Formats: sequence, C-alpha cells, structure tokens
Amino acid sequence: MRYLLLIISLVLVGLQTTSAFTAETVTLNSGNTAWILTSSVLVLFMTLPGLALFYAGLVRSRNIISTTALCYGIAAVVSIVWFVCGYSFSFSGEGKYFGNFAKLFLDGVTVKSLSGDIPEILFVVFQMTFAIITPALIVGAYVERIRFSSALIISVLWIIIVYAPVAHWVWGGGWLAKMGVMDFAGGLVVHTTAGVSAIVIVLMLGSRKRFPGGIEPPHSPILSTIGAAMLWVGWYGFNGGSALAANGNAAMAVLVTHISASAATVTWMIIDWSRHGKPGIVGMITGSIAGLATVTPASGYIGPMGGLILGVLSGGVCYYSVILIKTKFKIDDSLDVMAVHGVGGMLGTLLAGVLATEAFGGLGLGKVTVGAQTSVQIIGIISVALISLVGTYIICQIVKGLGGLRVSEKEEIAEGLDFGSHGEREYNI
Amino acid sequence: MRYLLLIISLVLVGLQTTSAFTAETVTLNSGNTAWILTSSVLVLFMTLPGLALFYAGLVRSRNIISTTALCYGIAAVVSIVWFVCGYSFSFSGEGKYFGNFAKLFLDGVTVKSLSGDIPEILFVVFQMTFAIITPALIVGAYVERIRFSSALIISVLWIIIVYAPVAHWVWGGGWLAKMGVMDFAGGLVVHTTAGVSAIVIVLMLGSRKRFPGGIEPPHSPILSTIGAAMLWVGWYGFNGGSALAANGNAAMAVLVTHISASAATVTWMIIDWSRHGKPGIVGMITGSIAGLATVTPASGYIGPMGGLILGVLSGGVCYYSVILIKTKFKIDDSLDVMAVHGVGGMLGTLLAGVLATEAFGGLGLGKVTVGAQTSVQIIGIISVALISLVGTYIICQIVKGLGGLRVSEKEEIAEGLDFGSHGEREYNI
Amino acid sequence: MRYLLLIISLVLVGLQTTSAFTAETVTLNSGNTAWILTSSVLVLFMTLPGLALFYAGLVRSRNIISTTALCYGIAAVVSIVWFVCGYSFSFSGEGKYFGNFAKLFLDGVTVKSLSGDIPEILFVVFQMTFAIITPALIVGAYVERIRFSSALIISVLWIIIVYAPVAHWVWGGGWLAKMGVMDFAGGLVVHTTAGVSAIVIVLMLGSRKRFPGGIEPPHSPILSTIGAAMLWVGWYGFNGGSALAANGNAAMAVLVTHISASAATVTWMIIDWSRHGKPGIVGMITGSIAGLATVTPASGYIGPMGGLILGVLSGGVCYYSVILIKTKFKIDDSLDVMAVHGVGGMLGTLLAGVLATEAFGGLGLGKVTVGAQTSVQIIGIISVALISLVGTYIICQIVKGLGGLRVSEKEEIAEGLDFGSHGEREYNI
Amino acid sequence: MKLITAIVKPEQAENVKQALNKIGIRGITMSEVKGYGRQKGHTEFYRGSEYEVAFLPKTKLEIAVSGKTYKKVIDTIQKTARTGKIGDGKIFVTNLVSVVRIRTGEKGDKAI
Amino acid sequence: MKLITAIVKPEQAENVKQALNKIGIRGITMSEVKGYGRQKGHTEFYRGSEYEVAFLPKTKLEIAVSGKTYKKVIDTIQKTARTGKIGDGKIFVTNLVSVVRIRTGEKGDKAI
Amino acid sequence: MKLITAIVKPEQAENVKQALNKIGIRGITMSEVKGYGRQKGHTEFYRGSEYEVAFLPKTKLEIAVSGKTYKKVIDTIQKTARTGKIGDGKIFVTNLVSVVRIRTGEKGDKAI
Ligand SMILES: Nc1ncnc2c1ncn2[C@@H]1O[C@H](COP(=O)(O)OP(=O)(O)O)[C@@H](O)[C@H]1O
Ligand SMILES: Nc1ncnc2c1ncn2[C@@H]1O[C@H](COP(=O)(O)OP(=O)(O)O)[C@@H](O)[C@H]1O
Ligand SMILES: Nc1ncnc2c1ncn2[C@@H]1O[C@H](COP(=O)(O)OP(=O)(O)O)[C@@H](O)[C@H]1O
Repeated sequence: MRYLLLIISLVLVGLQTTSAFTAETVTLNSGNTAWILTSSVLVLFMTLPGLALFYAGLVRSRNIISTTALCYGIAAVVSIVWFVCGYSFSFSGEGKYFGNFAKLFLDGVTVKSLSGDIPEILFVVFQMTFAIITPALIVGAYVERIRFSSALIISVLWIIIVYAPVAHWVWGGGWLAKMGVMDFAGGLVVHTTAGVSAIVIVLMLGSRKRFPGGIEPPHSPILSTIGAAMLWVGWYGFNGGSALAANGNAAMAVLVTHISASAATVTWMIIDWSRHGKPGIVGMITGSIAGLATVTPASGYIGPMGGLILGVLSGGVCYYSVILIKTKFKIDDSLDVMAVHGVGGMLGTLLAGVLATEAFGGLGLGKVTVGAQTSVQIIGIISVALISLVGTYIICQIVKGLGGLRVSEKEEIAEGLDFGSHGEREYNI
Repeated sequence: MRYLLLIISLVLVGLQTTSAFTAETVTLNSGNTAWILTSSVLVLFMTLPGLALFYAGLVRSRNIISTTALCYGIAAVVSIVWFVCGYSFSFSGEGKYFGNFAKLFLDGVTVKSLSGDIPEILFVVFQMTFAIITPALIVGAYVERIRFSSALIISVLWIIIVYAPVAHWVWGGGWLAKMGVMDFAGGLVVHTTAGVSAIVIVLMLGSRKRFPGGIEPPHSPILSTIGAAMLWVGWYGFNGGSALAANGNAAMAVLVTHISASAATVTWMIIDWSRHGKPGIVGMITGSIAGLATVTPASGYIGPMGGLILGVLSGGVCYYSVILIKTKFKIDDSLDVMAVHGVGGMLGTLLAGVLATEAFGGLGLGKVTVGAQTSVQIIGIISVALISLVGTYIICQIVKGLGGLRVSEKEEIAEGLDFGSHGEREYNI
Repeated sequence: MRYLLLIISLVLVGLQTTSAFTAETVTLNSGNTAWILTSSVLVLFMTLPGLALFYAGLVRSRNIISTTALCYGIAAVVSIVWFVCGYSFSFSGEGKYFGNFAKLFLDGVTVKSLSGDIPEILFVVFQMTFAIITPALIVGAYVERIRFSSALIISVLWIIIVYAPVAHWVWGGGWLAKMGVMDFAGGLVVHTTAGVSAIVIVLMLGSRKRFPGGIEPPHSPILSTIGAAMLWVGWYGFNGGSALAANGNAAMAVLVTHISASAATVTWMIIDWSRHGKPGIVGMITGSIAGLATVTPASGYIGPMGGLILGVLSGGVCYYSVILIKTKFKIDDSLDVMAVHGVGGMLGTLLAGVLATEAFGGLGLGKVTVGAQTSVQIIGIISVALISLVGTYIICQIVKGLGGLRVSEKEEIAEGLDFGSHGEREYNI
Repeated sequence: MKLITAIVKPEQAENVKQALNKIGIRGITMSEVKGYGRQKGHTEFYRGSEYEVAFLPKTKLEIAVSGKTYKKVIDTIQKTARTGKIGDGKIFVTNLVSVVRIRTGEKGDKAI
Repeated sequence: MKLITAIVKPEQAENVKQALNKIGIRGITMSEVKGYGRQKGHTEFYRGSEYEVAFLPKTKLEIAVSGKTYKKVIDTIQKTARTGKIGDGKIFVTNLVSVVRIRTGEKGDKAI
Repeated sequence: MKLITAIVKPEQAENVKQALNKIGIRGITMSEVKGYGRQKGHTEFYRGSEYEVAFLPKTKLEIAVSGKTYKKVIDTIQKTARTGKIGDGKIFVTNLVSVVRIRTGEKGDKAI
C-alpha cells in the first residue's frame, strides 16, 4: 500500500512536471517573440543590403549592378522556395537525414502554432532569413562572370539539395543533432556549406579571364565598409537570435560575437600593417567578417574570453587562407568565400567544444568530454563538407547542361555584366 | 455552510479571473512594447534614409540633394505637425469623420497612459512614423521641378486635410472602421492617399520640362537598391508592427509581406526579361516595392498563399500601370507613385477580403461574407480616393496662390535643383 | 474555523504577493531584454556605419577611407578595452570616483547575472556601444591630418582616463550620481566629454594645413545624410534604451528625442535659409544631430513640449557655436564636434532640470527644487568638462612623445590620407 | 583636316549633338570638364563657412572634320550652343596632321 | 614634335599602354571620355521607358612624341587597340609647337 | 594664338590658377586625367593580393592665349606648378587656327 501510494505520487509529480513543462512550452512569450522578430529583420538586413554592398564594393565598377542583382534576386527566389518546400524539408518530421513533405506550402503552420514559446510562423521567418543569406554568401565566389539565370537556378537547387538536408541534420533533429553536434548559429549550416560549395562552383566555372594578373582593385572600399558594418550589426540578430529567446544566453552570444569581430579586425589590421606597412580598410572589414563567421557556431556556448581567442585565431587563419587559395592555389574564389566563411566556420565549429569548457570561461559541456565533443564536431565538419561538395557538383553539372554557366567573353571583358546582363549602368553622373 | 464556502470561493475565483483579465488589458506588456518600439524605429528608417535613397538614385545627378532634402525636410515638419495636432485629429475622440482637439500638443497623453497593452505615447510615435512616410512617398511624383518651400507647405496641409481624416476613418474609429473596412497597415491610409494625391499634384504642377523625350535614366541604380532594401526590411515593422503586439499575428504579417515582396520582385523581373531581354535591377526593386505596398492592407488577415497571389498580381498590375500612366497618358508622375503605391494599395485593399477567407489560407472573415466585405473595401477605396483628390486639389490651389509650385526653368534645366534650391552639389570628387 | 480559513488564505495570498513581487524584481523580463538587445544593435549601428558615413561625407574625397577607418578601428579596439577593463572601471564597486578591478575581463559576470531585470551581460553590451561611439565622435575634430596609430592609442587611453571615470561618476553610482545629477543618456558622459576633448586635441594637433582658406566643401552631402539618418534612427535606441526597459518611459524618451531632432532640423534650416537664401541639406542634418545631442541628457525626464524647446534652442545655439569656434576663434574642430555635441550636450544637461518640471510638461523633479537641481547640473558640467580637459591634455602629451600626432605635410596635402595612411583609394571607377 | 574643340554648357550639349548630326557629322568625342572664365563661379555655404567655387561644369566636344566642312561645323556649334548668357563657352580649332581609323587603318579624310 | 591623341575602347587601353612601353614610350596621359560614332549606342529600359544612350565609354590617350618616332607610335597604337569591330576609335595627330618639362624647365625633345 | 595644355599635380592646380589670374588670364578649362611617366606608380594591397597602379591622378589645364602672351603663360605655369619632384608634369603648346566665343560669335584674339 505504501509502495502504491509512493508510486502514485511519483507518477503524479511526474505528470505535473510534464504538464508544467508543457504549459511553459505552450504559452507565447511576447518578449522572446519581439526579439526574434527583430532578429529576423536583422538577418534579412544582412543580405539586403548588407552583403550586397559588401560584395558590390569589392568588384570592378562595371559589375556592381550584377553583383547586387545576384544577391537581390537570390533573396527573392529562395524566399519562395523556402515557403514552398525548404522549411518542410528542413524542419518537418523526425527523419534522420531529411525532413518530410508534411509542411509543404507551410501546410498546418497557423498563426497559433508555437515553436517553443514563439510562434512557429516566426521560426519559419527567422530560418528563412538564414536560408536567404547562405546562397547569397556564395555569390562572392562567382561574381563578374556567371550568368544571372544560372546563378538563380543553382541557388534554388542548392537550397533543396544541400542546405535543407544540412539544416535538418544539425538543427532539425537529424543525425548530427542526435549526436550532439554544437552549431549555435550556422558554422556548419551556413558557413561550411557556403565555403565548400564556393570552391566547387569556381572550379567548374573557371576563373575570371584576367585572373590573377589583370584584376582591378576593389572599386569602392567605402561601399564594402558600409556593407560590412551592416553585416556586423545584423550579426547581433544572427547569433543573438539563435538563442530563440531574449535572455542571458542571447546577450552572451551577442557579446562574444562582438568581441570576436573586434579581435579579428585588429588582428587582420596588424598583419596587413606589418606586411605592407599600412592598415587598409578592406583588410579591417574582411577581418571583421572572418571573426563573425568563426564565432558563429560557438557563440551560444562560450564566454567572452573564448570570443577573444576565436577572433584572434580567425584573423590569422583566414588571412593566410586567402593567400593560400588565391595566390598559391590560384583558385579564383573571387571574394574569398571559402577562405573567410568556409575556413572560419570550420575553425569555429572545431573549437566550439574546447572553448565551451569552463576552463575557457564557457558555459560548460555537461557530461560530455572535450574529446568526445570535438570528435562529433569533426564528424560534423566532414559530413557537411562532403554533402556540399557532392551536392554542388551535381547541381553545377545540371546547370551546365541547361545552357552554360558563364557570360560571353565580350561581356565579361568589354562591356561588363551590368550592361551585358542587366542592361543598366551605375554612376550616370 | 459548505455550499456557502463553495459559492464564495467560486465568486472569488470569478473575480480573480475577471480582475486578472482586466489586469491583462490594462497592464503594460513589455514584449509587445519592445516590438512596437522596434517597429517605430523600422518605419522611421524606411523614410530616413530608405525612401530618400530609393528616390535619390532614380533622379538625375543634379537633383539628388533636392530629392533627399524633400524627404528629410518633410519628415521634420510633419513630425512637429503630428505632435501639435495630427495625432489629435486622427486618434482623439469618437467622431465619425474627424478626431477632435482634445489631444492637441498631446495633452493628457502621459508616460502612464496605455493604448491596449502598450504605452499610448508609443502608439503616438508608431503612428507618427506612418504620418511621416506618407507625404514623403508623394515626393516621387513631383521631384526635379518643385519648389522646396511649396513641397513643405503642401505636406503640412496635406497631413491635416487628407491624412488625418482618413487615418481617423479607418484606424481612429471613424465611419469606415465602423463599417468594418479591412486595412491592416495602410493600403488606404498610406498608399491610396499617396497615389491619388500624387496624380493630382502632377496635373497641377506639370511635367518636367524634357518629359517624356529628354529624361535621363536613373543616375544610380545602386543607391536606389540600397533604399529599396531598407524599405523591404523596414516593412517588417510597418506591417508586422501593425499587429501592435509581438505574437503570431505579427509574425504572419511579416511572412506574407516578405512572400509578396519576393513574388512581385520575381514577377517584375520576368516581365522585364521577356520584354527587353534583360532583367534590370531597377525593375526588380520596383517590383519589390509594388509587392510590399500591395500586401500592406491585407497583411494581417491573409496566409502565405494569399501573399504569393498578391505578389504575383501586383508585379503584373503595377508594371502595366507604370506604362499606362507614363507612356500612354503621358502623366509625369516621375517616380511612379500612383502606379506602384496607389494602384498597389488599392489592389491589396480590394482583395483583402477575398484572400482573408480560409479558402485562400487566410485567417477567415468571421460572419461577414466575402461579397459584403468586398463592398466595404470598395467603398473604402472610393471614399479615400475622393478625399485625396479633392483635398489635394484645394491644397495645390492654395499653395499656387502663395507663390507658385515650380522652380525656374533655368534652375530645372541648367543648374539643377541641388545647387539652385539648396546651394550644394553632390560628388565633389 | 472560518477565521482560521480566512487567516490562512490571507497569509497565502500575502506570501503569493510577496513572492510574486520578489520574483518580479529578480526575474529576467524578456520584453525589456528584447528592447535593450535591440537598443544595443541600434547604438552600434550609430557608429558602424552611421557616424562613419556622416563624417566621411564631410571631408574631401581623398580622406574618406581614412575617416571611415578611424571610426571602424576605434570601434574595434575600444570594444576590447571595454571587455578587459572599461566595464569594471566604470560600473564595478561603490567607489565615489572610480570603479574597481573586480570585473576585469568581466570576471563573475555570467549568463545568469542580472542587472535590474535584464541580464548583466546585456548591460555590459549596451554600455559598450556607448563607449564605442564616444571616442568615435571625437574623430570629427581631428580628421584629415591625424596619424591613424595615434588616434587609436588616444582612444584607448581616453576610455580609461576620461570616459570610465565620468561614466562611473554619473551612471556607476559615483559622486555625481549621489548628488542626483540628471543625465539620462549621455549629455555629460558622451557629449560633454567628446566636445571638450575635441577642442583639446585640436589645439595640440593644430589645424589642417589649408585651414581656414583652402578647405574644400563636403565632398558628398548625400553620404553624410545617409549617416545622419542612421544616427537619428539609432538614437531611438540610444535614448529609448537608456530607460533600460520597454515601457512608457522608453517611449516618451523616443518621442521627445524625435521632436527635438525635428525642431532643430527646421530651426537650422530656417537660419541657413534666411542667412544664405537657401536651405542646404548639410545644414539640415547638422541641425538634426544638434537636436539629438541636446535632448539626450534630458530625454527621460521631459515631455514633448520640452523636446520642442530643446530642439529650437539647440538649432540656434549650436549654429552660432559653429561660427564662433570655426570662424571667429579659428579653431579647426573640423567637423564641429564641440559646437554640435559639446555645446548641445551641455545645453541639454543645463536645462534638464528646468524642463523636467511639470510646468514644461516634464515628469517632475520630486522634492528637489529647480534651483537645486540646476546647481547640481552645473556642477556636473564643470567637473566633467574639467576632467575631459585635463585627461585629454595628458593623453595628447603622452602620444606626442610616442611619435607625434600628425601625418606628413606631403601626405596631408598631396596624396591624401586614404593612400598615405591606408594604401587605398575610393572611387576606382 | 581640323580638330574642333568646343567648350559648351552641359545642358546645351545634346542640342549641339543633334544639330551636328543633321549636318552629317557622325563622330564626336565628349568629356566633362570644369571651366573658369568671365562667368562668375559661385559661393557655397556649409555650416556657416563660405566656399568659393570658381570652376563650373562644362562639356567639351572634340570633333575631327575635313578641311571643307569645318566652317559649317563651327557655325552650327556656335548657333546651337548659344544661350546668349555669359559662360556659353569657346570653340578652338587646330590643324590635324593626320587621322587614323583604328579598325581599318584608313588615313586622312576617309578615317573621319 | 607631335601630340598623338588616341580614342580607344576602354578594355584595350591596358594593351596599348604595354605595347607603347615596349617601344620605349615612357609618358602617357589618359582620360575617360564618351564617344559617338558609327558604332551604335544602345537602348536602356527602366520601368518600361526607353532611354537612348548615344555616347559610349571610350578612353583617350594623349602622347607627346618626337618627330621621328611618331609614325611608329601611331602604328603600334593602331595595331594593339584594334579588335576589328566597329567602334575601335581614332588616332588624331597635331603638331606641337613646344613642350616643357615642368620639373626642370627643359624644352623640346628632351622634355618628352 | 596658342593652346597651352598643362598636365600638373592636382594639388598644384589651385596655385597655377591663381598665378595665371594675376598675370591677367581670365579663362581656363580644367579636367581630371591620369598620368603615366617617369614617376613610379604604386602598389596597393587588398586581401594579400598586389595591384599595380601605373596611372596617377593629374590635372589638365587648357588655356587659349594670344600669340603675344603665351611665353609668359608657359613661364608662369612652369614656375608655379613646380615642386621639384618627379612627376611635376608637362606643358604642351599647339597652334590655334581659330577661336570663337560662342556667346557673341567673336573670333580670334577678342574671343579669348
Ligand atoms: N582662354 C581660355 N582658355 C581655355 N578655356 C577658356 C578660355 N576662356 C574661356 N574658356 C572656357 O570657356 C568657358 C566660358 O568662358 P566665359 O569667359 O565664362 O564666358 P564666355 O565664353 O561667355 O565669354 C569657361 O568656363 C572655360 O571653360
Ligand atoms: N570625327 C570624329 N571626331 C572626333 N571623334 C570621333 C570622330 N569619329 C569618331 N570619333 C571617336 O571614335 C570613336 C569610334 O568611332 P566609330 O565611328 O564608332 O567607329 P570606328 O572608329 O570603328 O569607325 C567614337 O566613339 C568617337 O569617340
Ligand atoms: N610623352 C608624354 N605624353 C603625354 N603625357 C606625358 C608624357 N610624358 C609625361 N606625361 C605626363 O606628365 C606626367 C608627369 O611625367 P613624369 O615623367 O612622371 O614626370 P616629369 O614630368 O617630372 O618628368 C605624367 O604623369 C603624364 O601625365
């Protein structure tokens, strides 16, 4: 009898806890919702106009409209793909490798559905802004020579074939999530996929005609700086919003993000200064972006000292990666997507476990050992790199078959893609 | 005795619930307040610098300061008018047609006053940002030839004579609100008023001297693209903030807004591509704005499929409206305020009822039939168009009497308005 | 029995209330947290890219990268200083004059620490964005001639020697706070320190070589206008966020900020118009910034009528201060940091007490008399000006000893600082 | 052959081009220049400071013509560029020793 | 001494410069101009409206050369600027009365 | 009449203008050009890559003068544009066949 009572009471407590837990998860928290709405604004702002300007300033002046139009056009088509199937493939169902078809056209996602304590529809929007920026990042690899239509088709296919699976693996409850991979805001999902795919596309597309000898310097460092500043500011929402709440976790993610960006800016600046005698603004902003990309996967797990370490490391590692890829390997990843985002994202993913330990002021790994966690991180990096490589290769083959990847040589060299592909010119002063 | 206790406790519970409920409606919700503060920031950002840049890139380079100064100056003077009387005329009292004088100088609106569960003063600010952008939208109609002082005076009078009454009718509890007109975020109040008034001003002011033959192409498509991107991003606050809460309704408004913008961008791009062989960035961004304006009135009532439909429709309808007004009717609504905002806003208002039905994935119309609702919508459109037409006509007559509407021909053709009206020049490189 | 029940229930209610109350003060408020996260984004945005653009447009085209790099570089290094010691020196401990070393490297500030009802780490971030913008404001004084490295070192020392003490005095519980000085968002901490230090640096550094005769006009009024608009928008977070909550106080701060900016814009415009016959955009935006700086210290205490008064006053006072300092005293405070920020900040601080009275629609001074409060305000202004003067003088002496403050004459006059100091050129069209 | 260089007001350039077109001129090279002359520059004010702007925007047209047509060309330019206000600009004429069409290598009048 | 003025396609300018360098030319002055000629301009469309763009971007190279070398210079420019498509541009040659090197005050051939 | 074309360092242009003004020259046409010469260009680095910038910014001044004054003008330019460092630029002089003032149709010396 006593045992019976005990059991019953335990069950009751259990139920209560459960129901309490359930209750907590089923009420909308307006503060968290406000912050994720804001974060969605910020992440969209990173692409439009942030990234577009960052990239547009780095190309030559005859390709500025083309570069901007690529970012803009990709944002528009990917948004529609996300609504049609991207969200469902990424976040619907319990599949190990893929989402499912249940939420095609956001079927069943109503104004009242919740995801945690924010509206599910808001989670759809927030994730959409990530799906927008990721293929837009890749634009940096193939600017100044790609056919506009091909880039749009590549991006659409890429969301379905590469991005959605990876998002599912890591954030949608897939196999990597189950293994406990740590990727707070997209070191794998965003930066590793973008970086690896960038290299694949470049290898299939070829270099710009005058690469490496005849490339012009960035035509407007200031335009790029405006873009970089917007990216930096927007990253508060990118990493801070990935807490999916307005709390200490979000604030800490924002702080470490900012510290990493600052440290990487200073590091890159110092290297430039000591190598060339002068610290250029293009170097400083590139450092910032490296620091931001690198801290992304770790941002919700580490403390400010971890942010500082990642910042300094990323400033150095990405700097020399640019030289390695562009100058040594002569791969025309034109605006250094792999060297800055890919390498940064992988570096941050690799070190997320280590820097999350209390020793480095992180939030701790719970019962997992650093070694075990780091193994999972490495598995994550390799598997995500692999699917990006294979997926993007297949996509390029398809699009090549559909009509080619490049604009004509005349357009590339003589008239520029602004007029050639878009019929417009900037600077009609 | 037991019954008594029971009754008492029930009553108490009842009271508590009631008071809890009452409390809920009279207590400030910090999450909602946070989101509406953010939304106010976003809507102000749409005008400064968003709209200013969007417009400045489309004019010729000698009128860029003039175009920007118009947006900037209007923002400043309208803000003061809003504080002095605009808010009171729009949102004070229960009048059928007009607000009243009770809240002149925001009399009685204290730090503690609430409007729903947000501070009333915040509602004042949020609505102010709408009052700022609406006359600033009209700037697009009359750039490159209007006298700066005349434009400021027109805007001040316009807020009082056109905007405040319409805001009162639709959002301030006036006769259209009582009929149940659906205008979530300003299809009528903002876009229809701006579009119709634009045409009236143009007809009274006349075309630019070289119109249509000698008009230069947009001098900086990139500047306009930056502006358009800011408008897009800010529109999350425009439509999402109009829920006056951080909840599923706000999130859904943001999603449908984004989908409509994307769909309209793609639609406009495809039409341009098929007509001229190339997709220009100016077309793409114009499409975005058309999609954003069109979804505005419907954004809080429809689902994403409704957003897609509105986006596609607006891309097509606004495209041909531009041609109709500019090329066929030869009306120099210079930056297409009527074709993009007016037509878009009316289209969205017209279809809000239909697309709000469950059949289109909307939130439903409750007990009202689609037909009844659509009749109300049509009444709304006609009446708002009418007051805009008459009101703006009267205003133009007044200002014409005060000293004319146009700058001198020499200023318009030779020196440009930047130097002529503002004594400054851009691009001192 | 009934009494017993009543007592028990009352006690229970009491307990509940108490615990509820306690809970309220120690529990994180997600709405407030959301708004301060957003405000941090906004204040960072004010510097990057807001202020950078505002300043970059006002210099000549050969110094645009230099001006931008100064803002950008200072933001990066100051962020690290803030993390290392700035926060601890400003906000740790109960010292009368200085903070302490307890929170070096943010020691002890965890994800769970609260500051009021927001995460302490968020307070760290929000305050960091203020520490970033303040030395960046001073950039305007010394552009077009300072050595990049010297400016970075000056800024680092300045945060420690001038900014941190003042922040501690006014906001960190120091002696001025204890006296009850009113500085809601930085009239003293940000604008007075920046303005006074600006003058000191200019006097030690010297004028630009061609000053006053051969100075070129602002090379891009539009770039400056974009920056000013971003500053205006960001100021919603600067002043509104200083309420540290999403409530009526924040909303009122936003409103009065906006009204002051608008009124100052119009005032400056009218003075320009009547003096030179034309209202220039550079004047309008300068007016806005003057209005924003001036209302800053008072923004949380006054009503909209107070905002209007401050706006009109600042437009006039700052206008003539520019002329006084530049034209009369021939001090080359190049972009008018003292005249706009310093004078504005002091004016607003001086009048904060008066305008906070109910007579001017303010929130009231409680038991303090206007005279008493104003005396405290004056003590605040004098003491903050004094430490800025002395501190900055010492810093300049140190940096002068380290290798000089200026670039070479050849660099200043012939090649420009963009190429000379950064090896880069803007406008490679 | 002559090289005619005309400095005109920017807003008149289109007029001149069209008029030249009508008299059979098929080639023009244009550039933006700044001119200083009898026409006063102007004063700009920024934040209360004066800035003298001595040089005003002008458009330079360069046209290579054969010895026969050059008088007519000068005449046409002078008439269509003229507004009658100070600052209308100048026409300079120099002798051309040789003209080559890069595409074909043709020389002399045929190359124009 | 002659002043050679070449109007070439912008994308050919670098080629020409390098070729001139090889034949010993050490001084060039370059500027961006707009050209109108046999090569058709193009039509741009913005929001459904047509804009005729008659003037295309060209690069102008000015080179002062001694009387002896000028033929070779013309030849080199003509060959390296040539793409064979319409719009390749022109070379104009005028006589130089005098050349001065500002730094030294040297005159004539030595100043080039 | 002569057409004097001076290529000078941009930072010297204002000096030259003022000096010319003093000796009574009332008309100048100015433009931004890029120059290549003995003065070395420079190398820029962006993201670790080198970019050679061969052409440096120069200012071109064109001044039509009467046969009598042109020597004095050349002299003035040479003296005031000079910094003594390499890259100071050149002065080119060509003969003017004719000058027309567009506003009045005046020809020759009166038109200058
Ligand atoms: N002597 C000159 N040499 C070169 N350019 C000149 C000369 N005089 C005038 N110009 C050019 O012609 C333009 C108009 O000349 P200006 O004296 O202002 O008026 P106008 O031609 O009506 O007498 C000037 O802005 C300048 O570009
Ligand atoms: N008569 C001319 N005078 C001055 N410039 C000319 C003349 N004819 C051609 N040009 C310049 O040469 C460029 C090329 O000329 P165009 O007639 O288009 O082709 P092509 O040189 O192949 O015949 C033009 O854009 C213009 O800049
Ligand atoms: N032969 C030339 N033809 C045309 N322009 C020249 C020539 N030589 C020099 N220049 C112009 O003069 C400028 C200065 O010449 P440079 O040889 O660098 O120095 P310096 O004049 O001191 O000898 C060059 O940048 C170029 O614009």
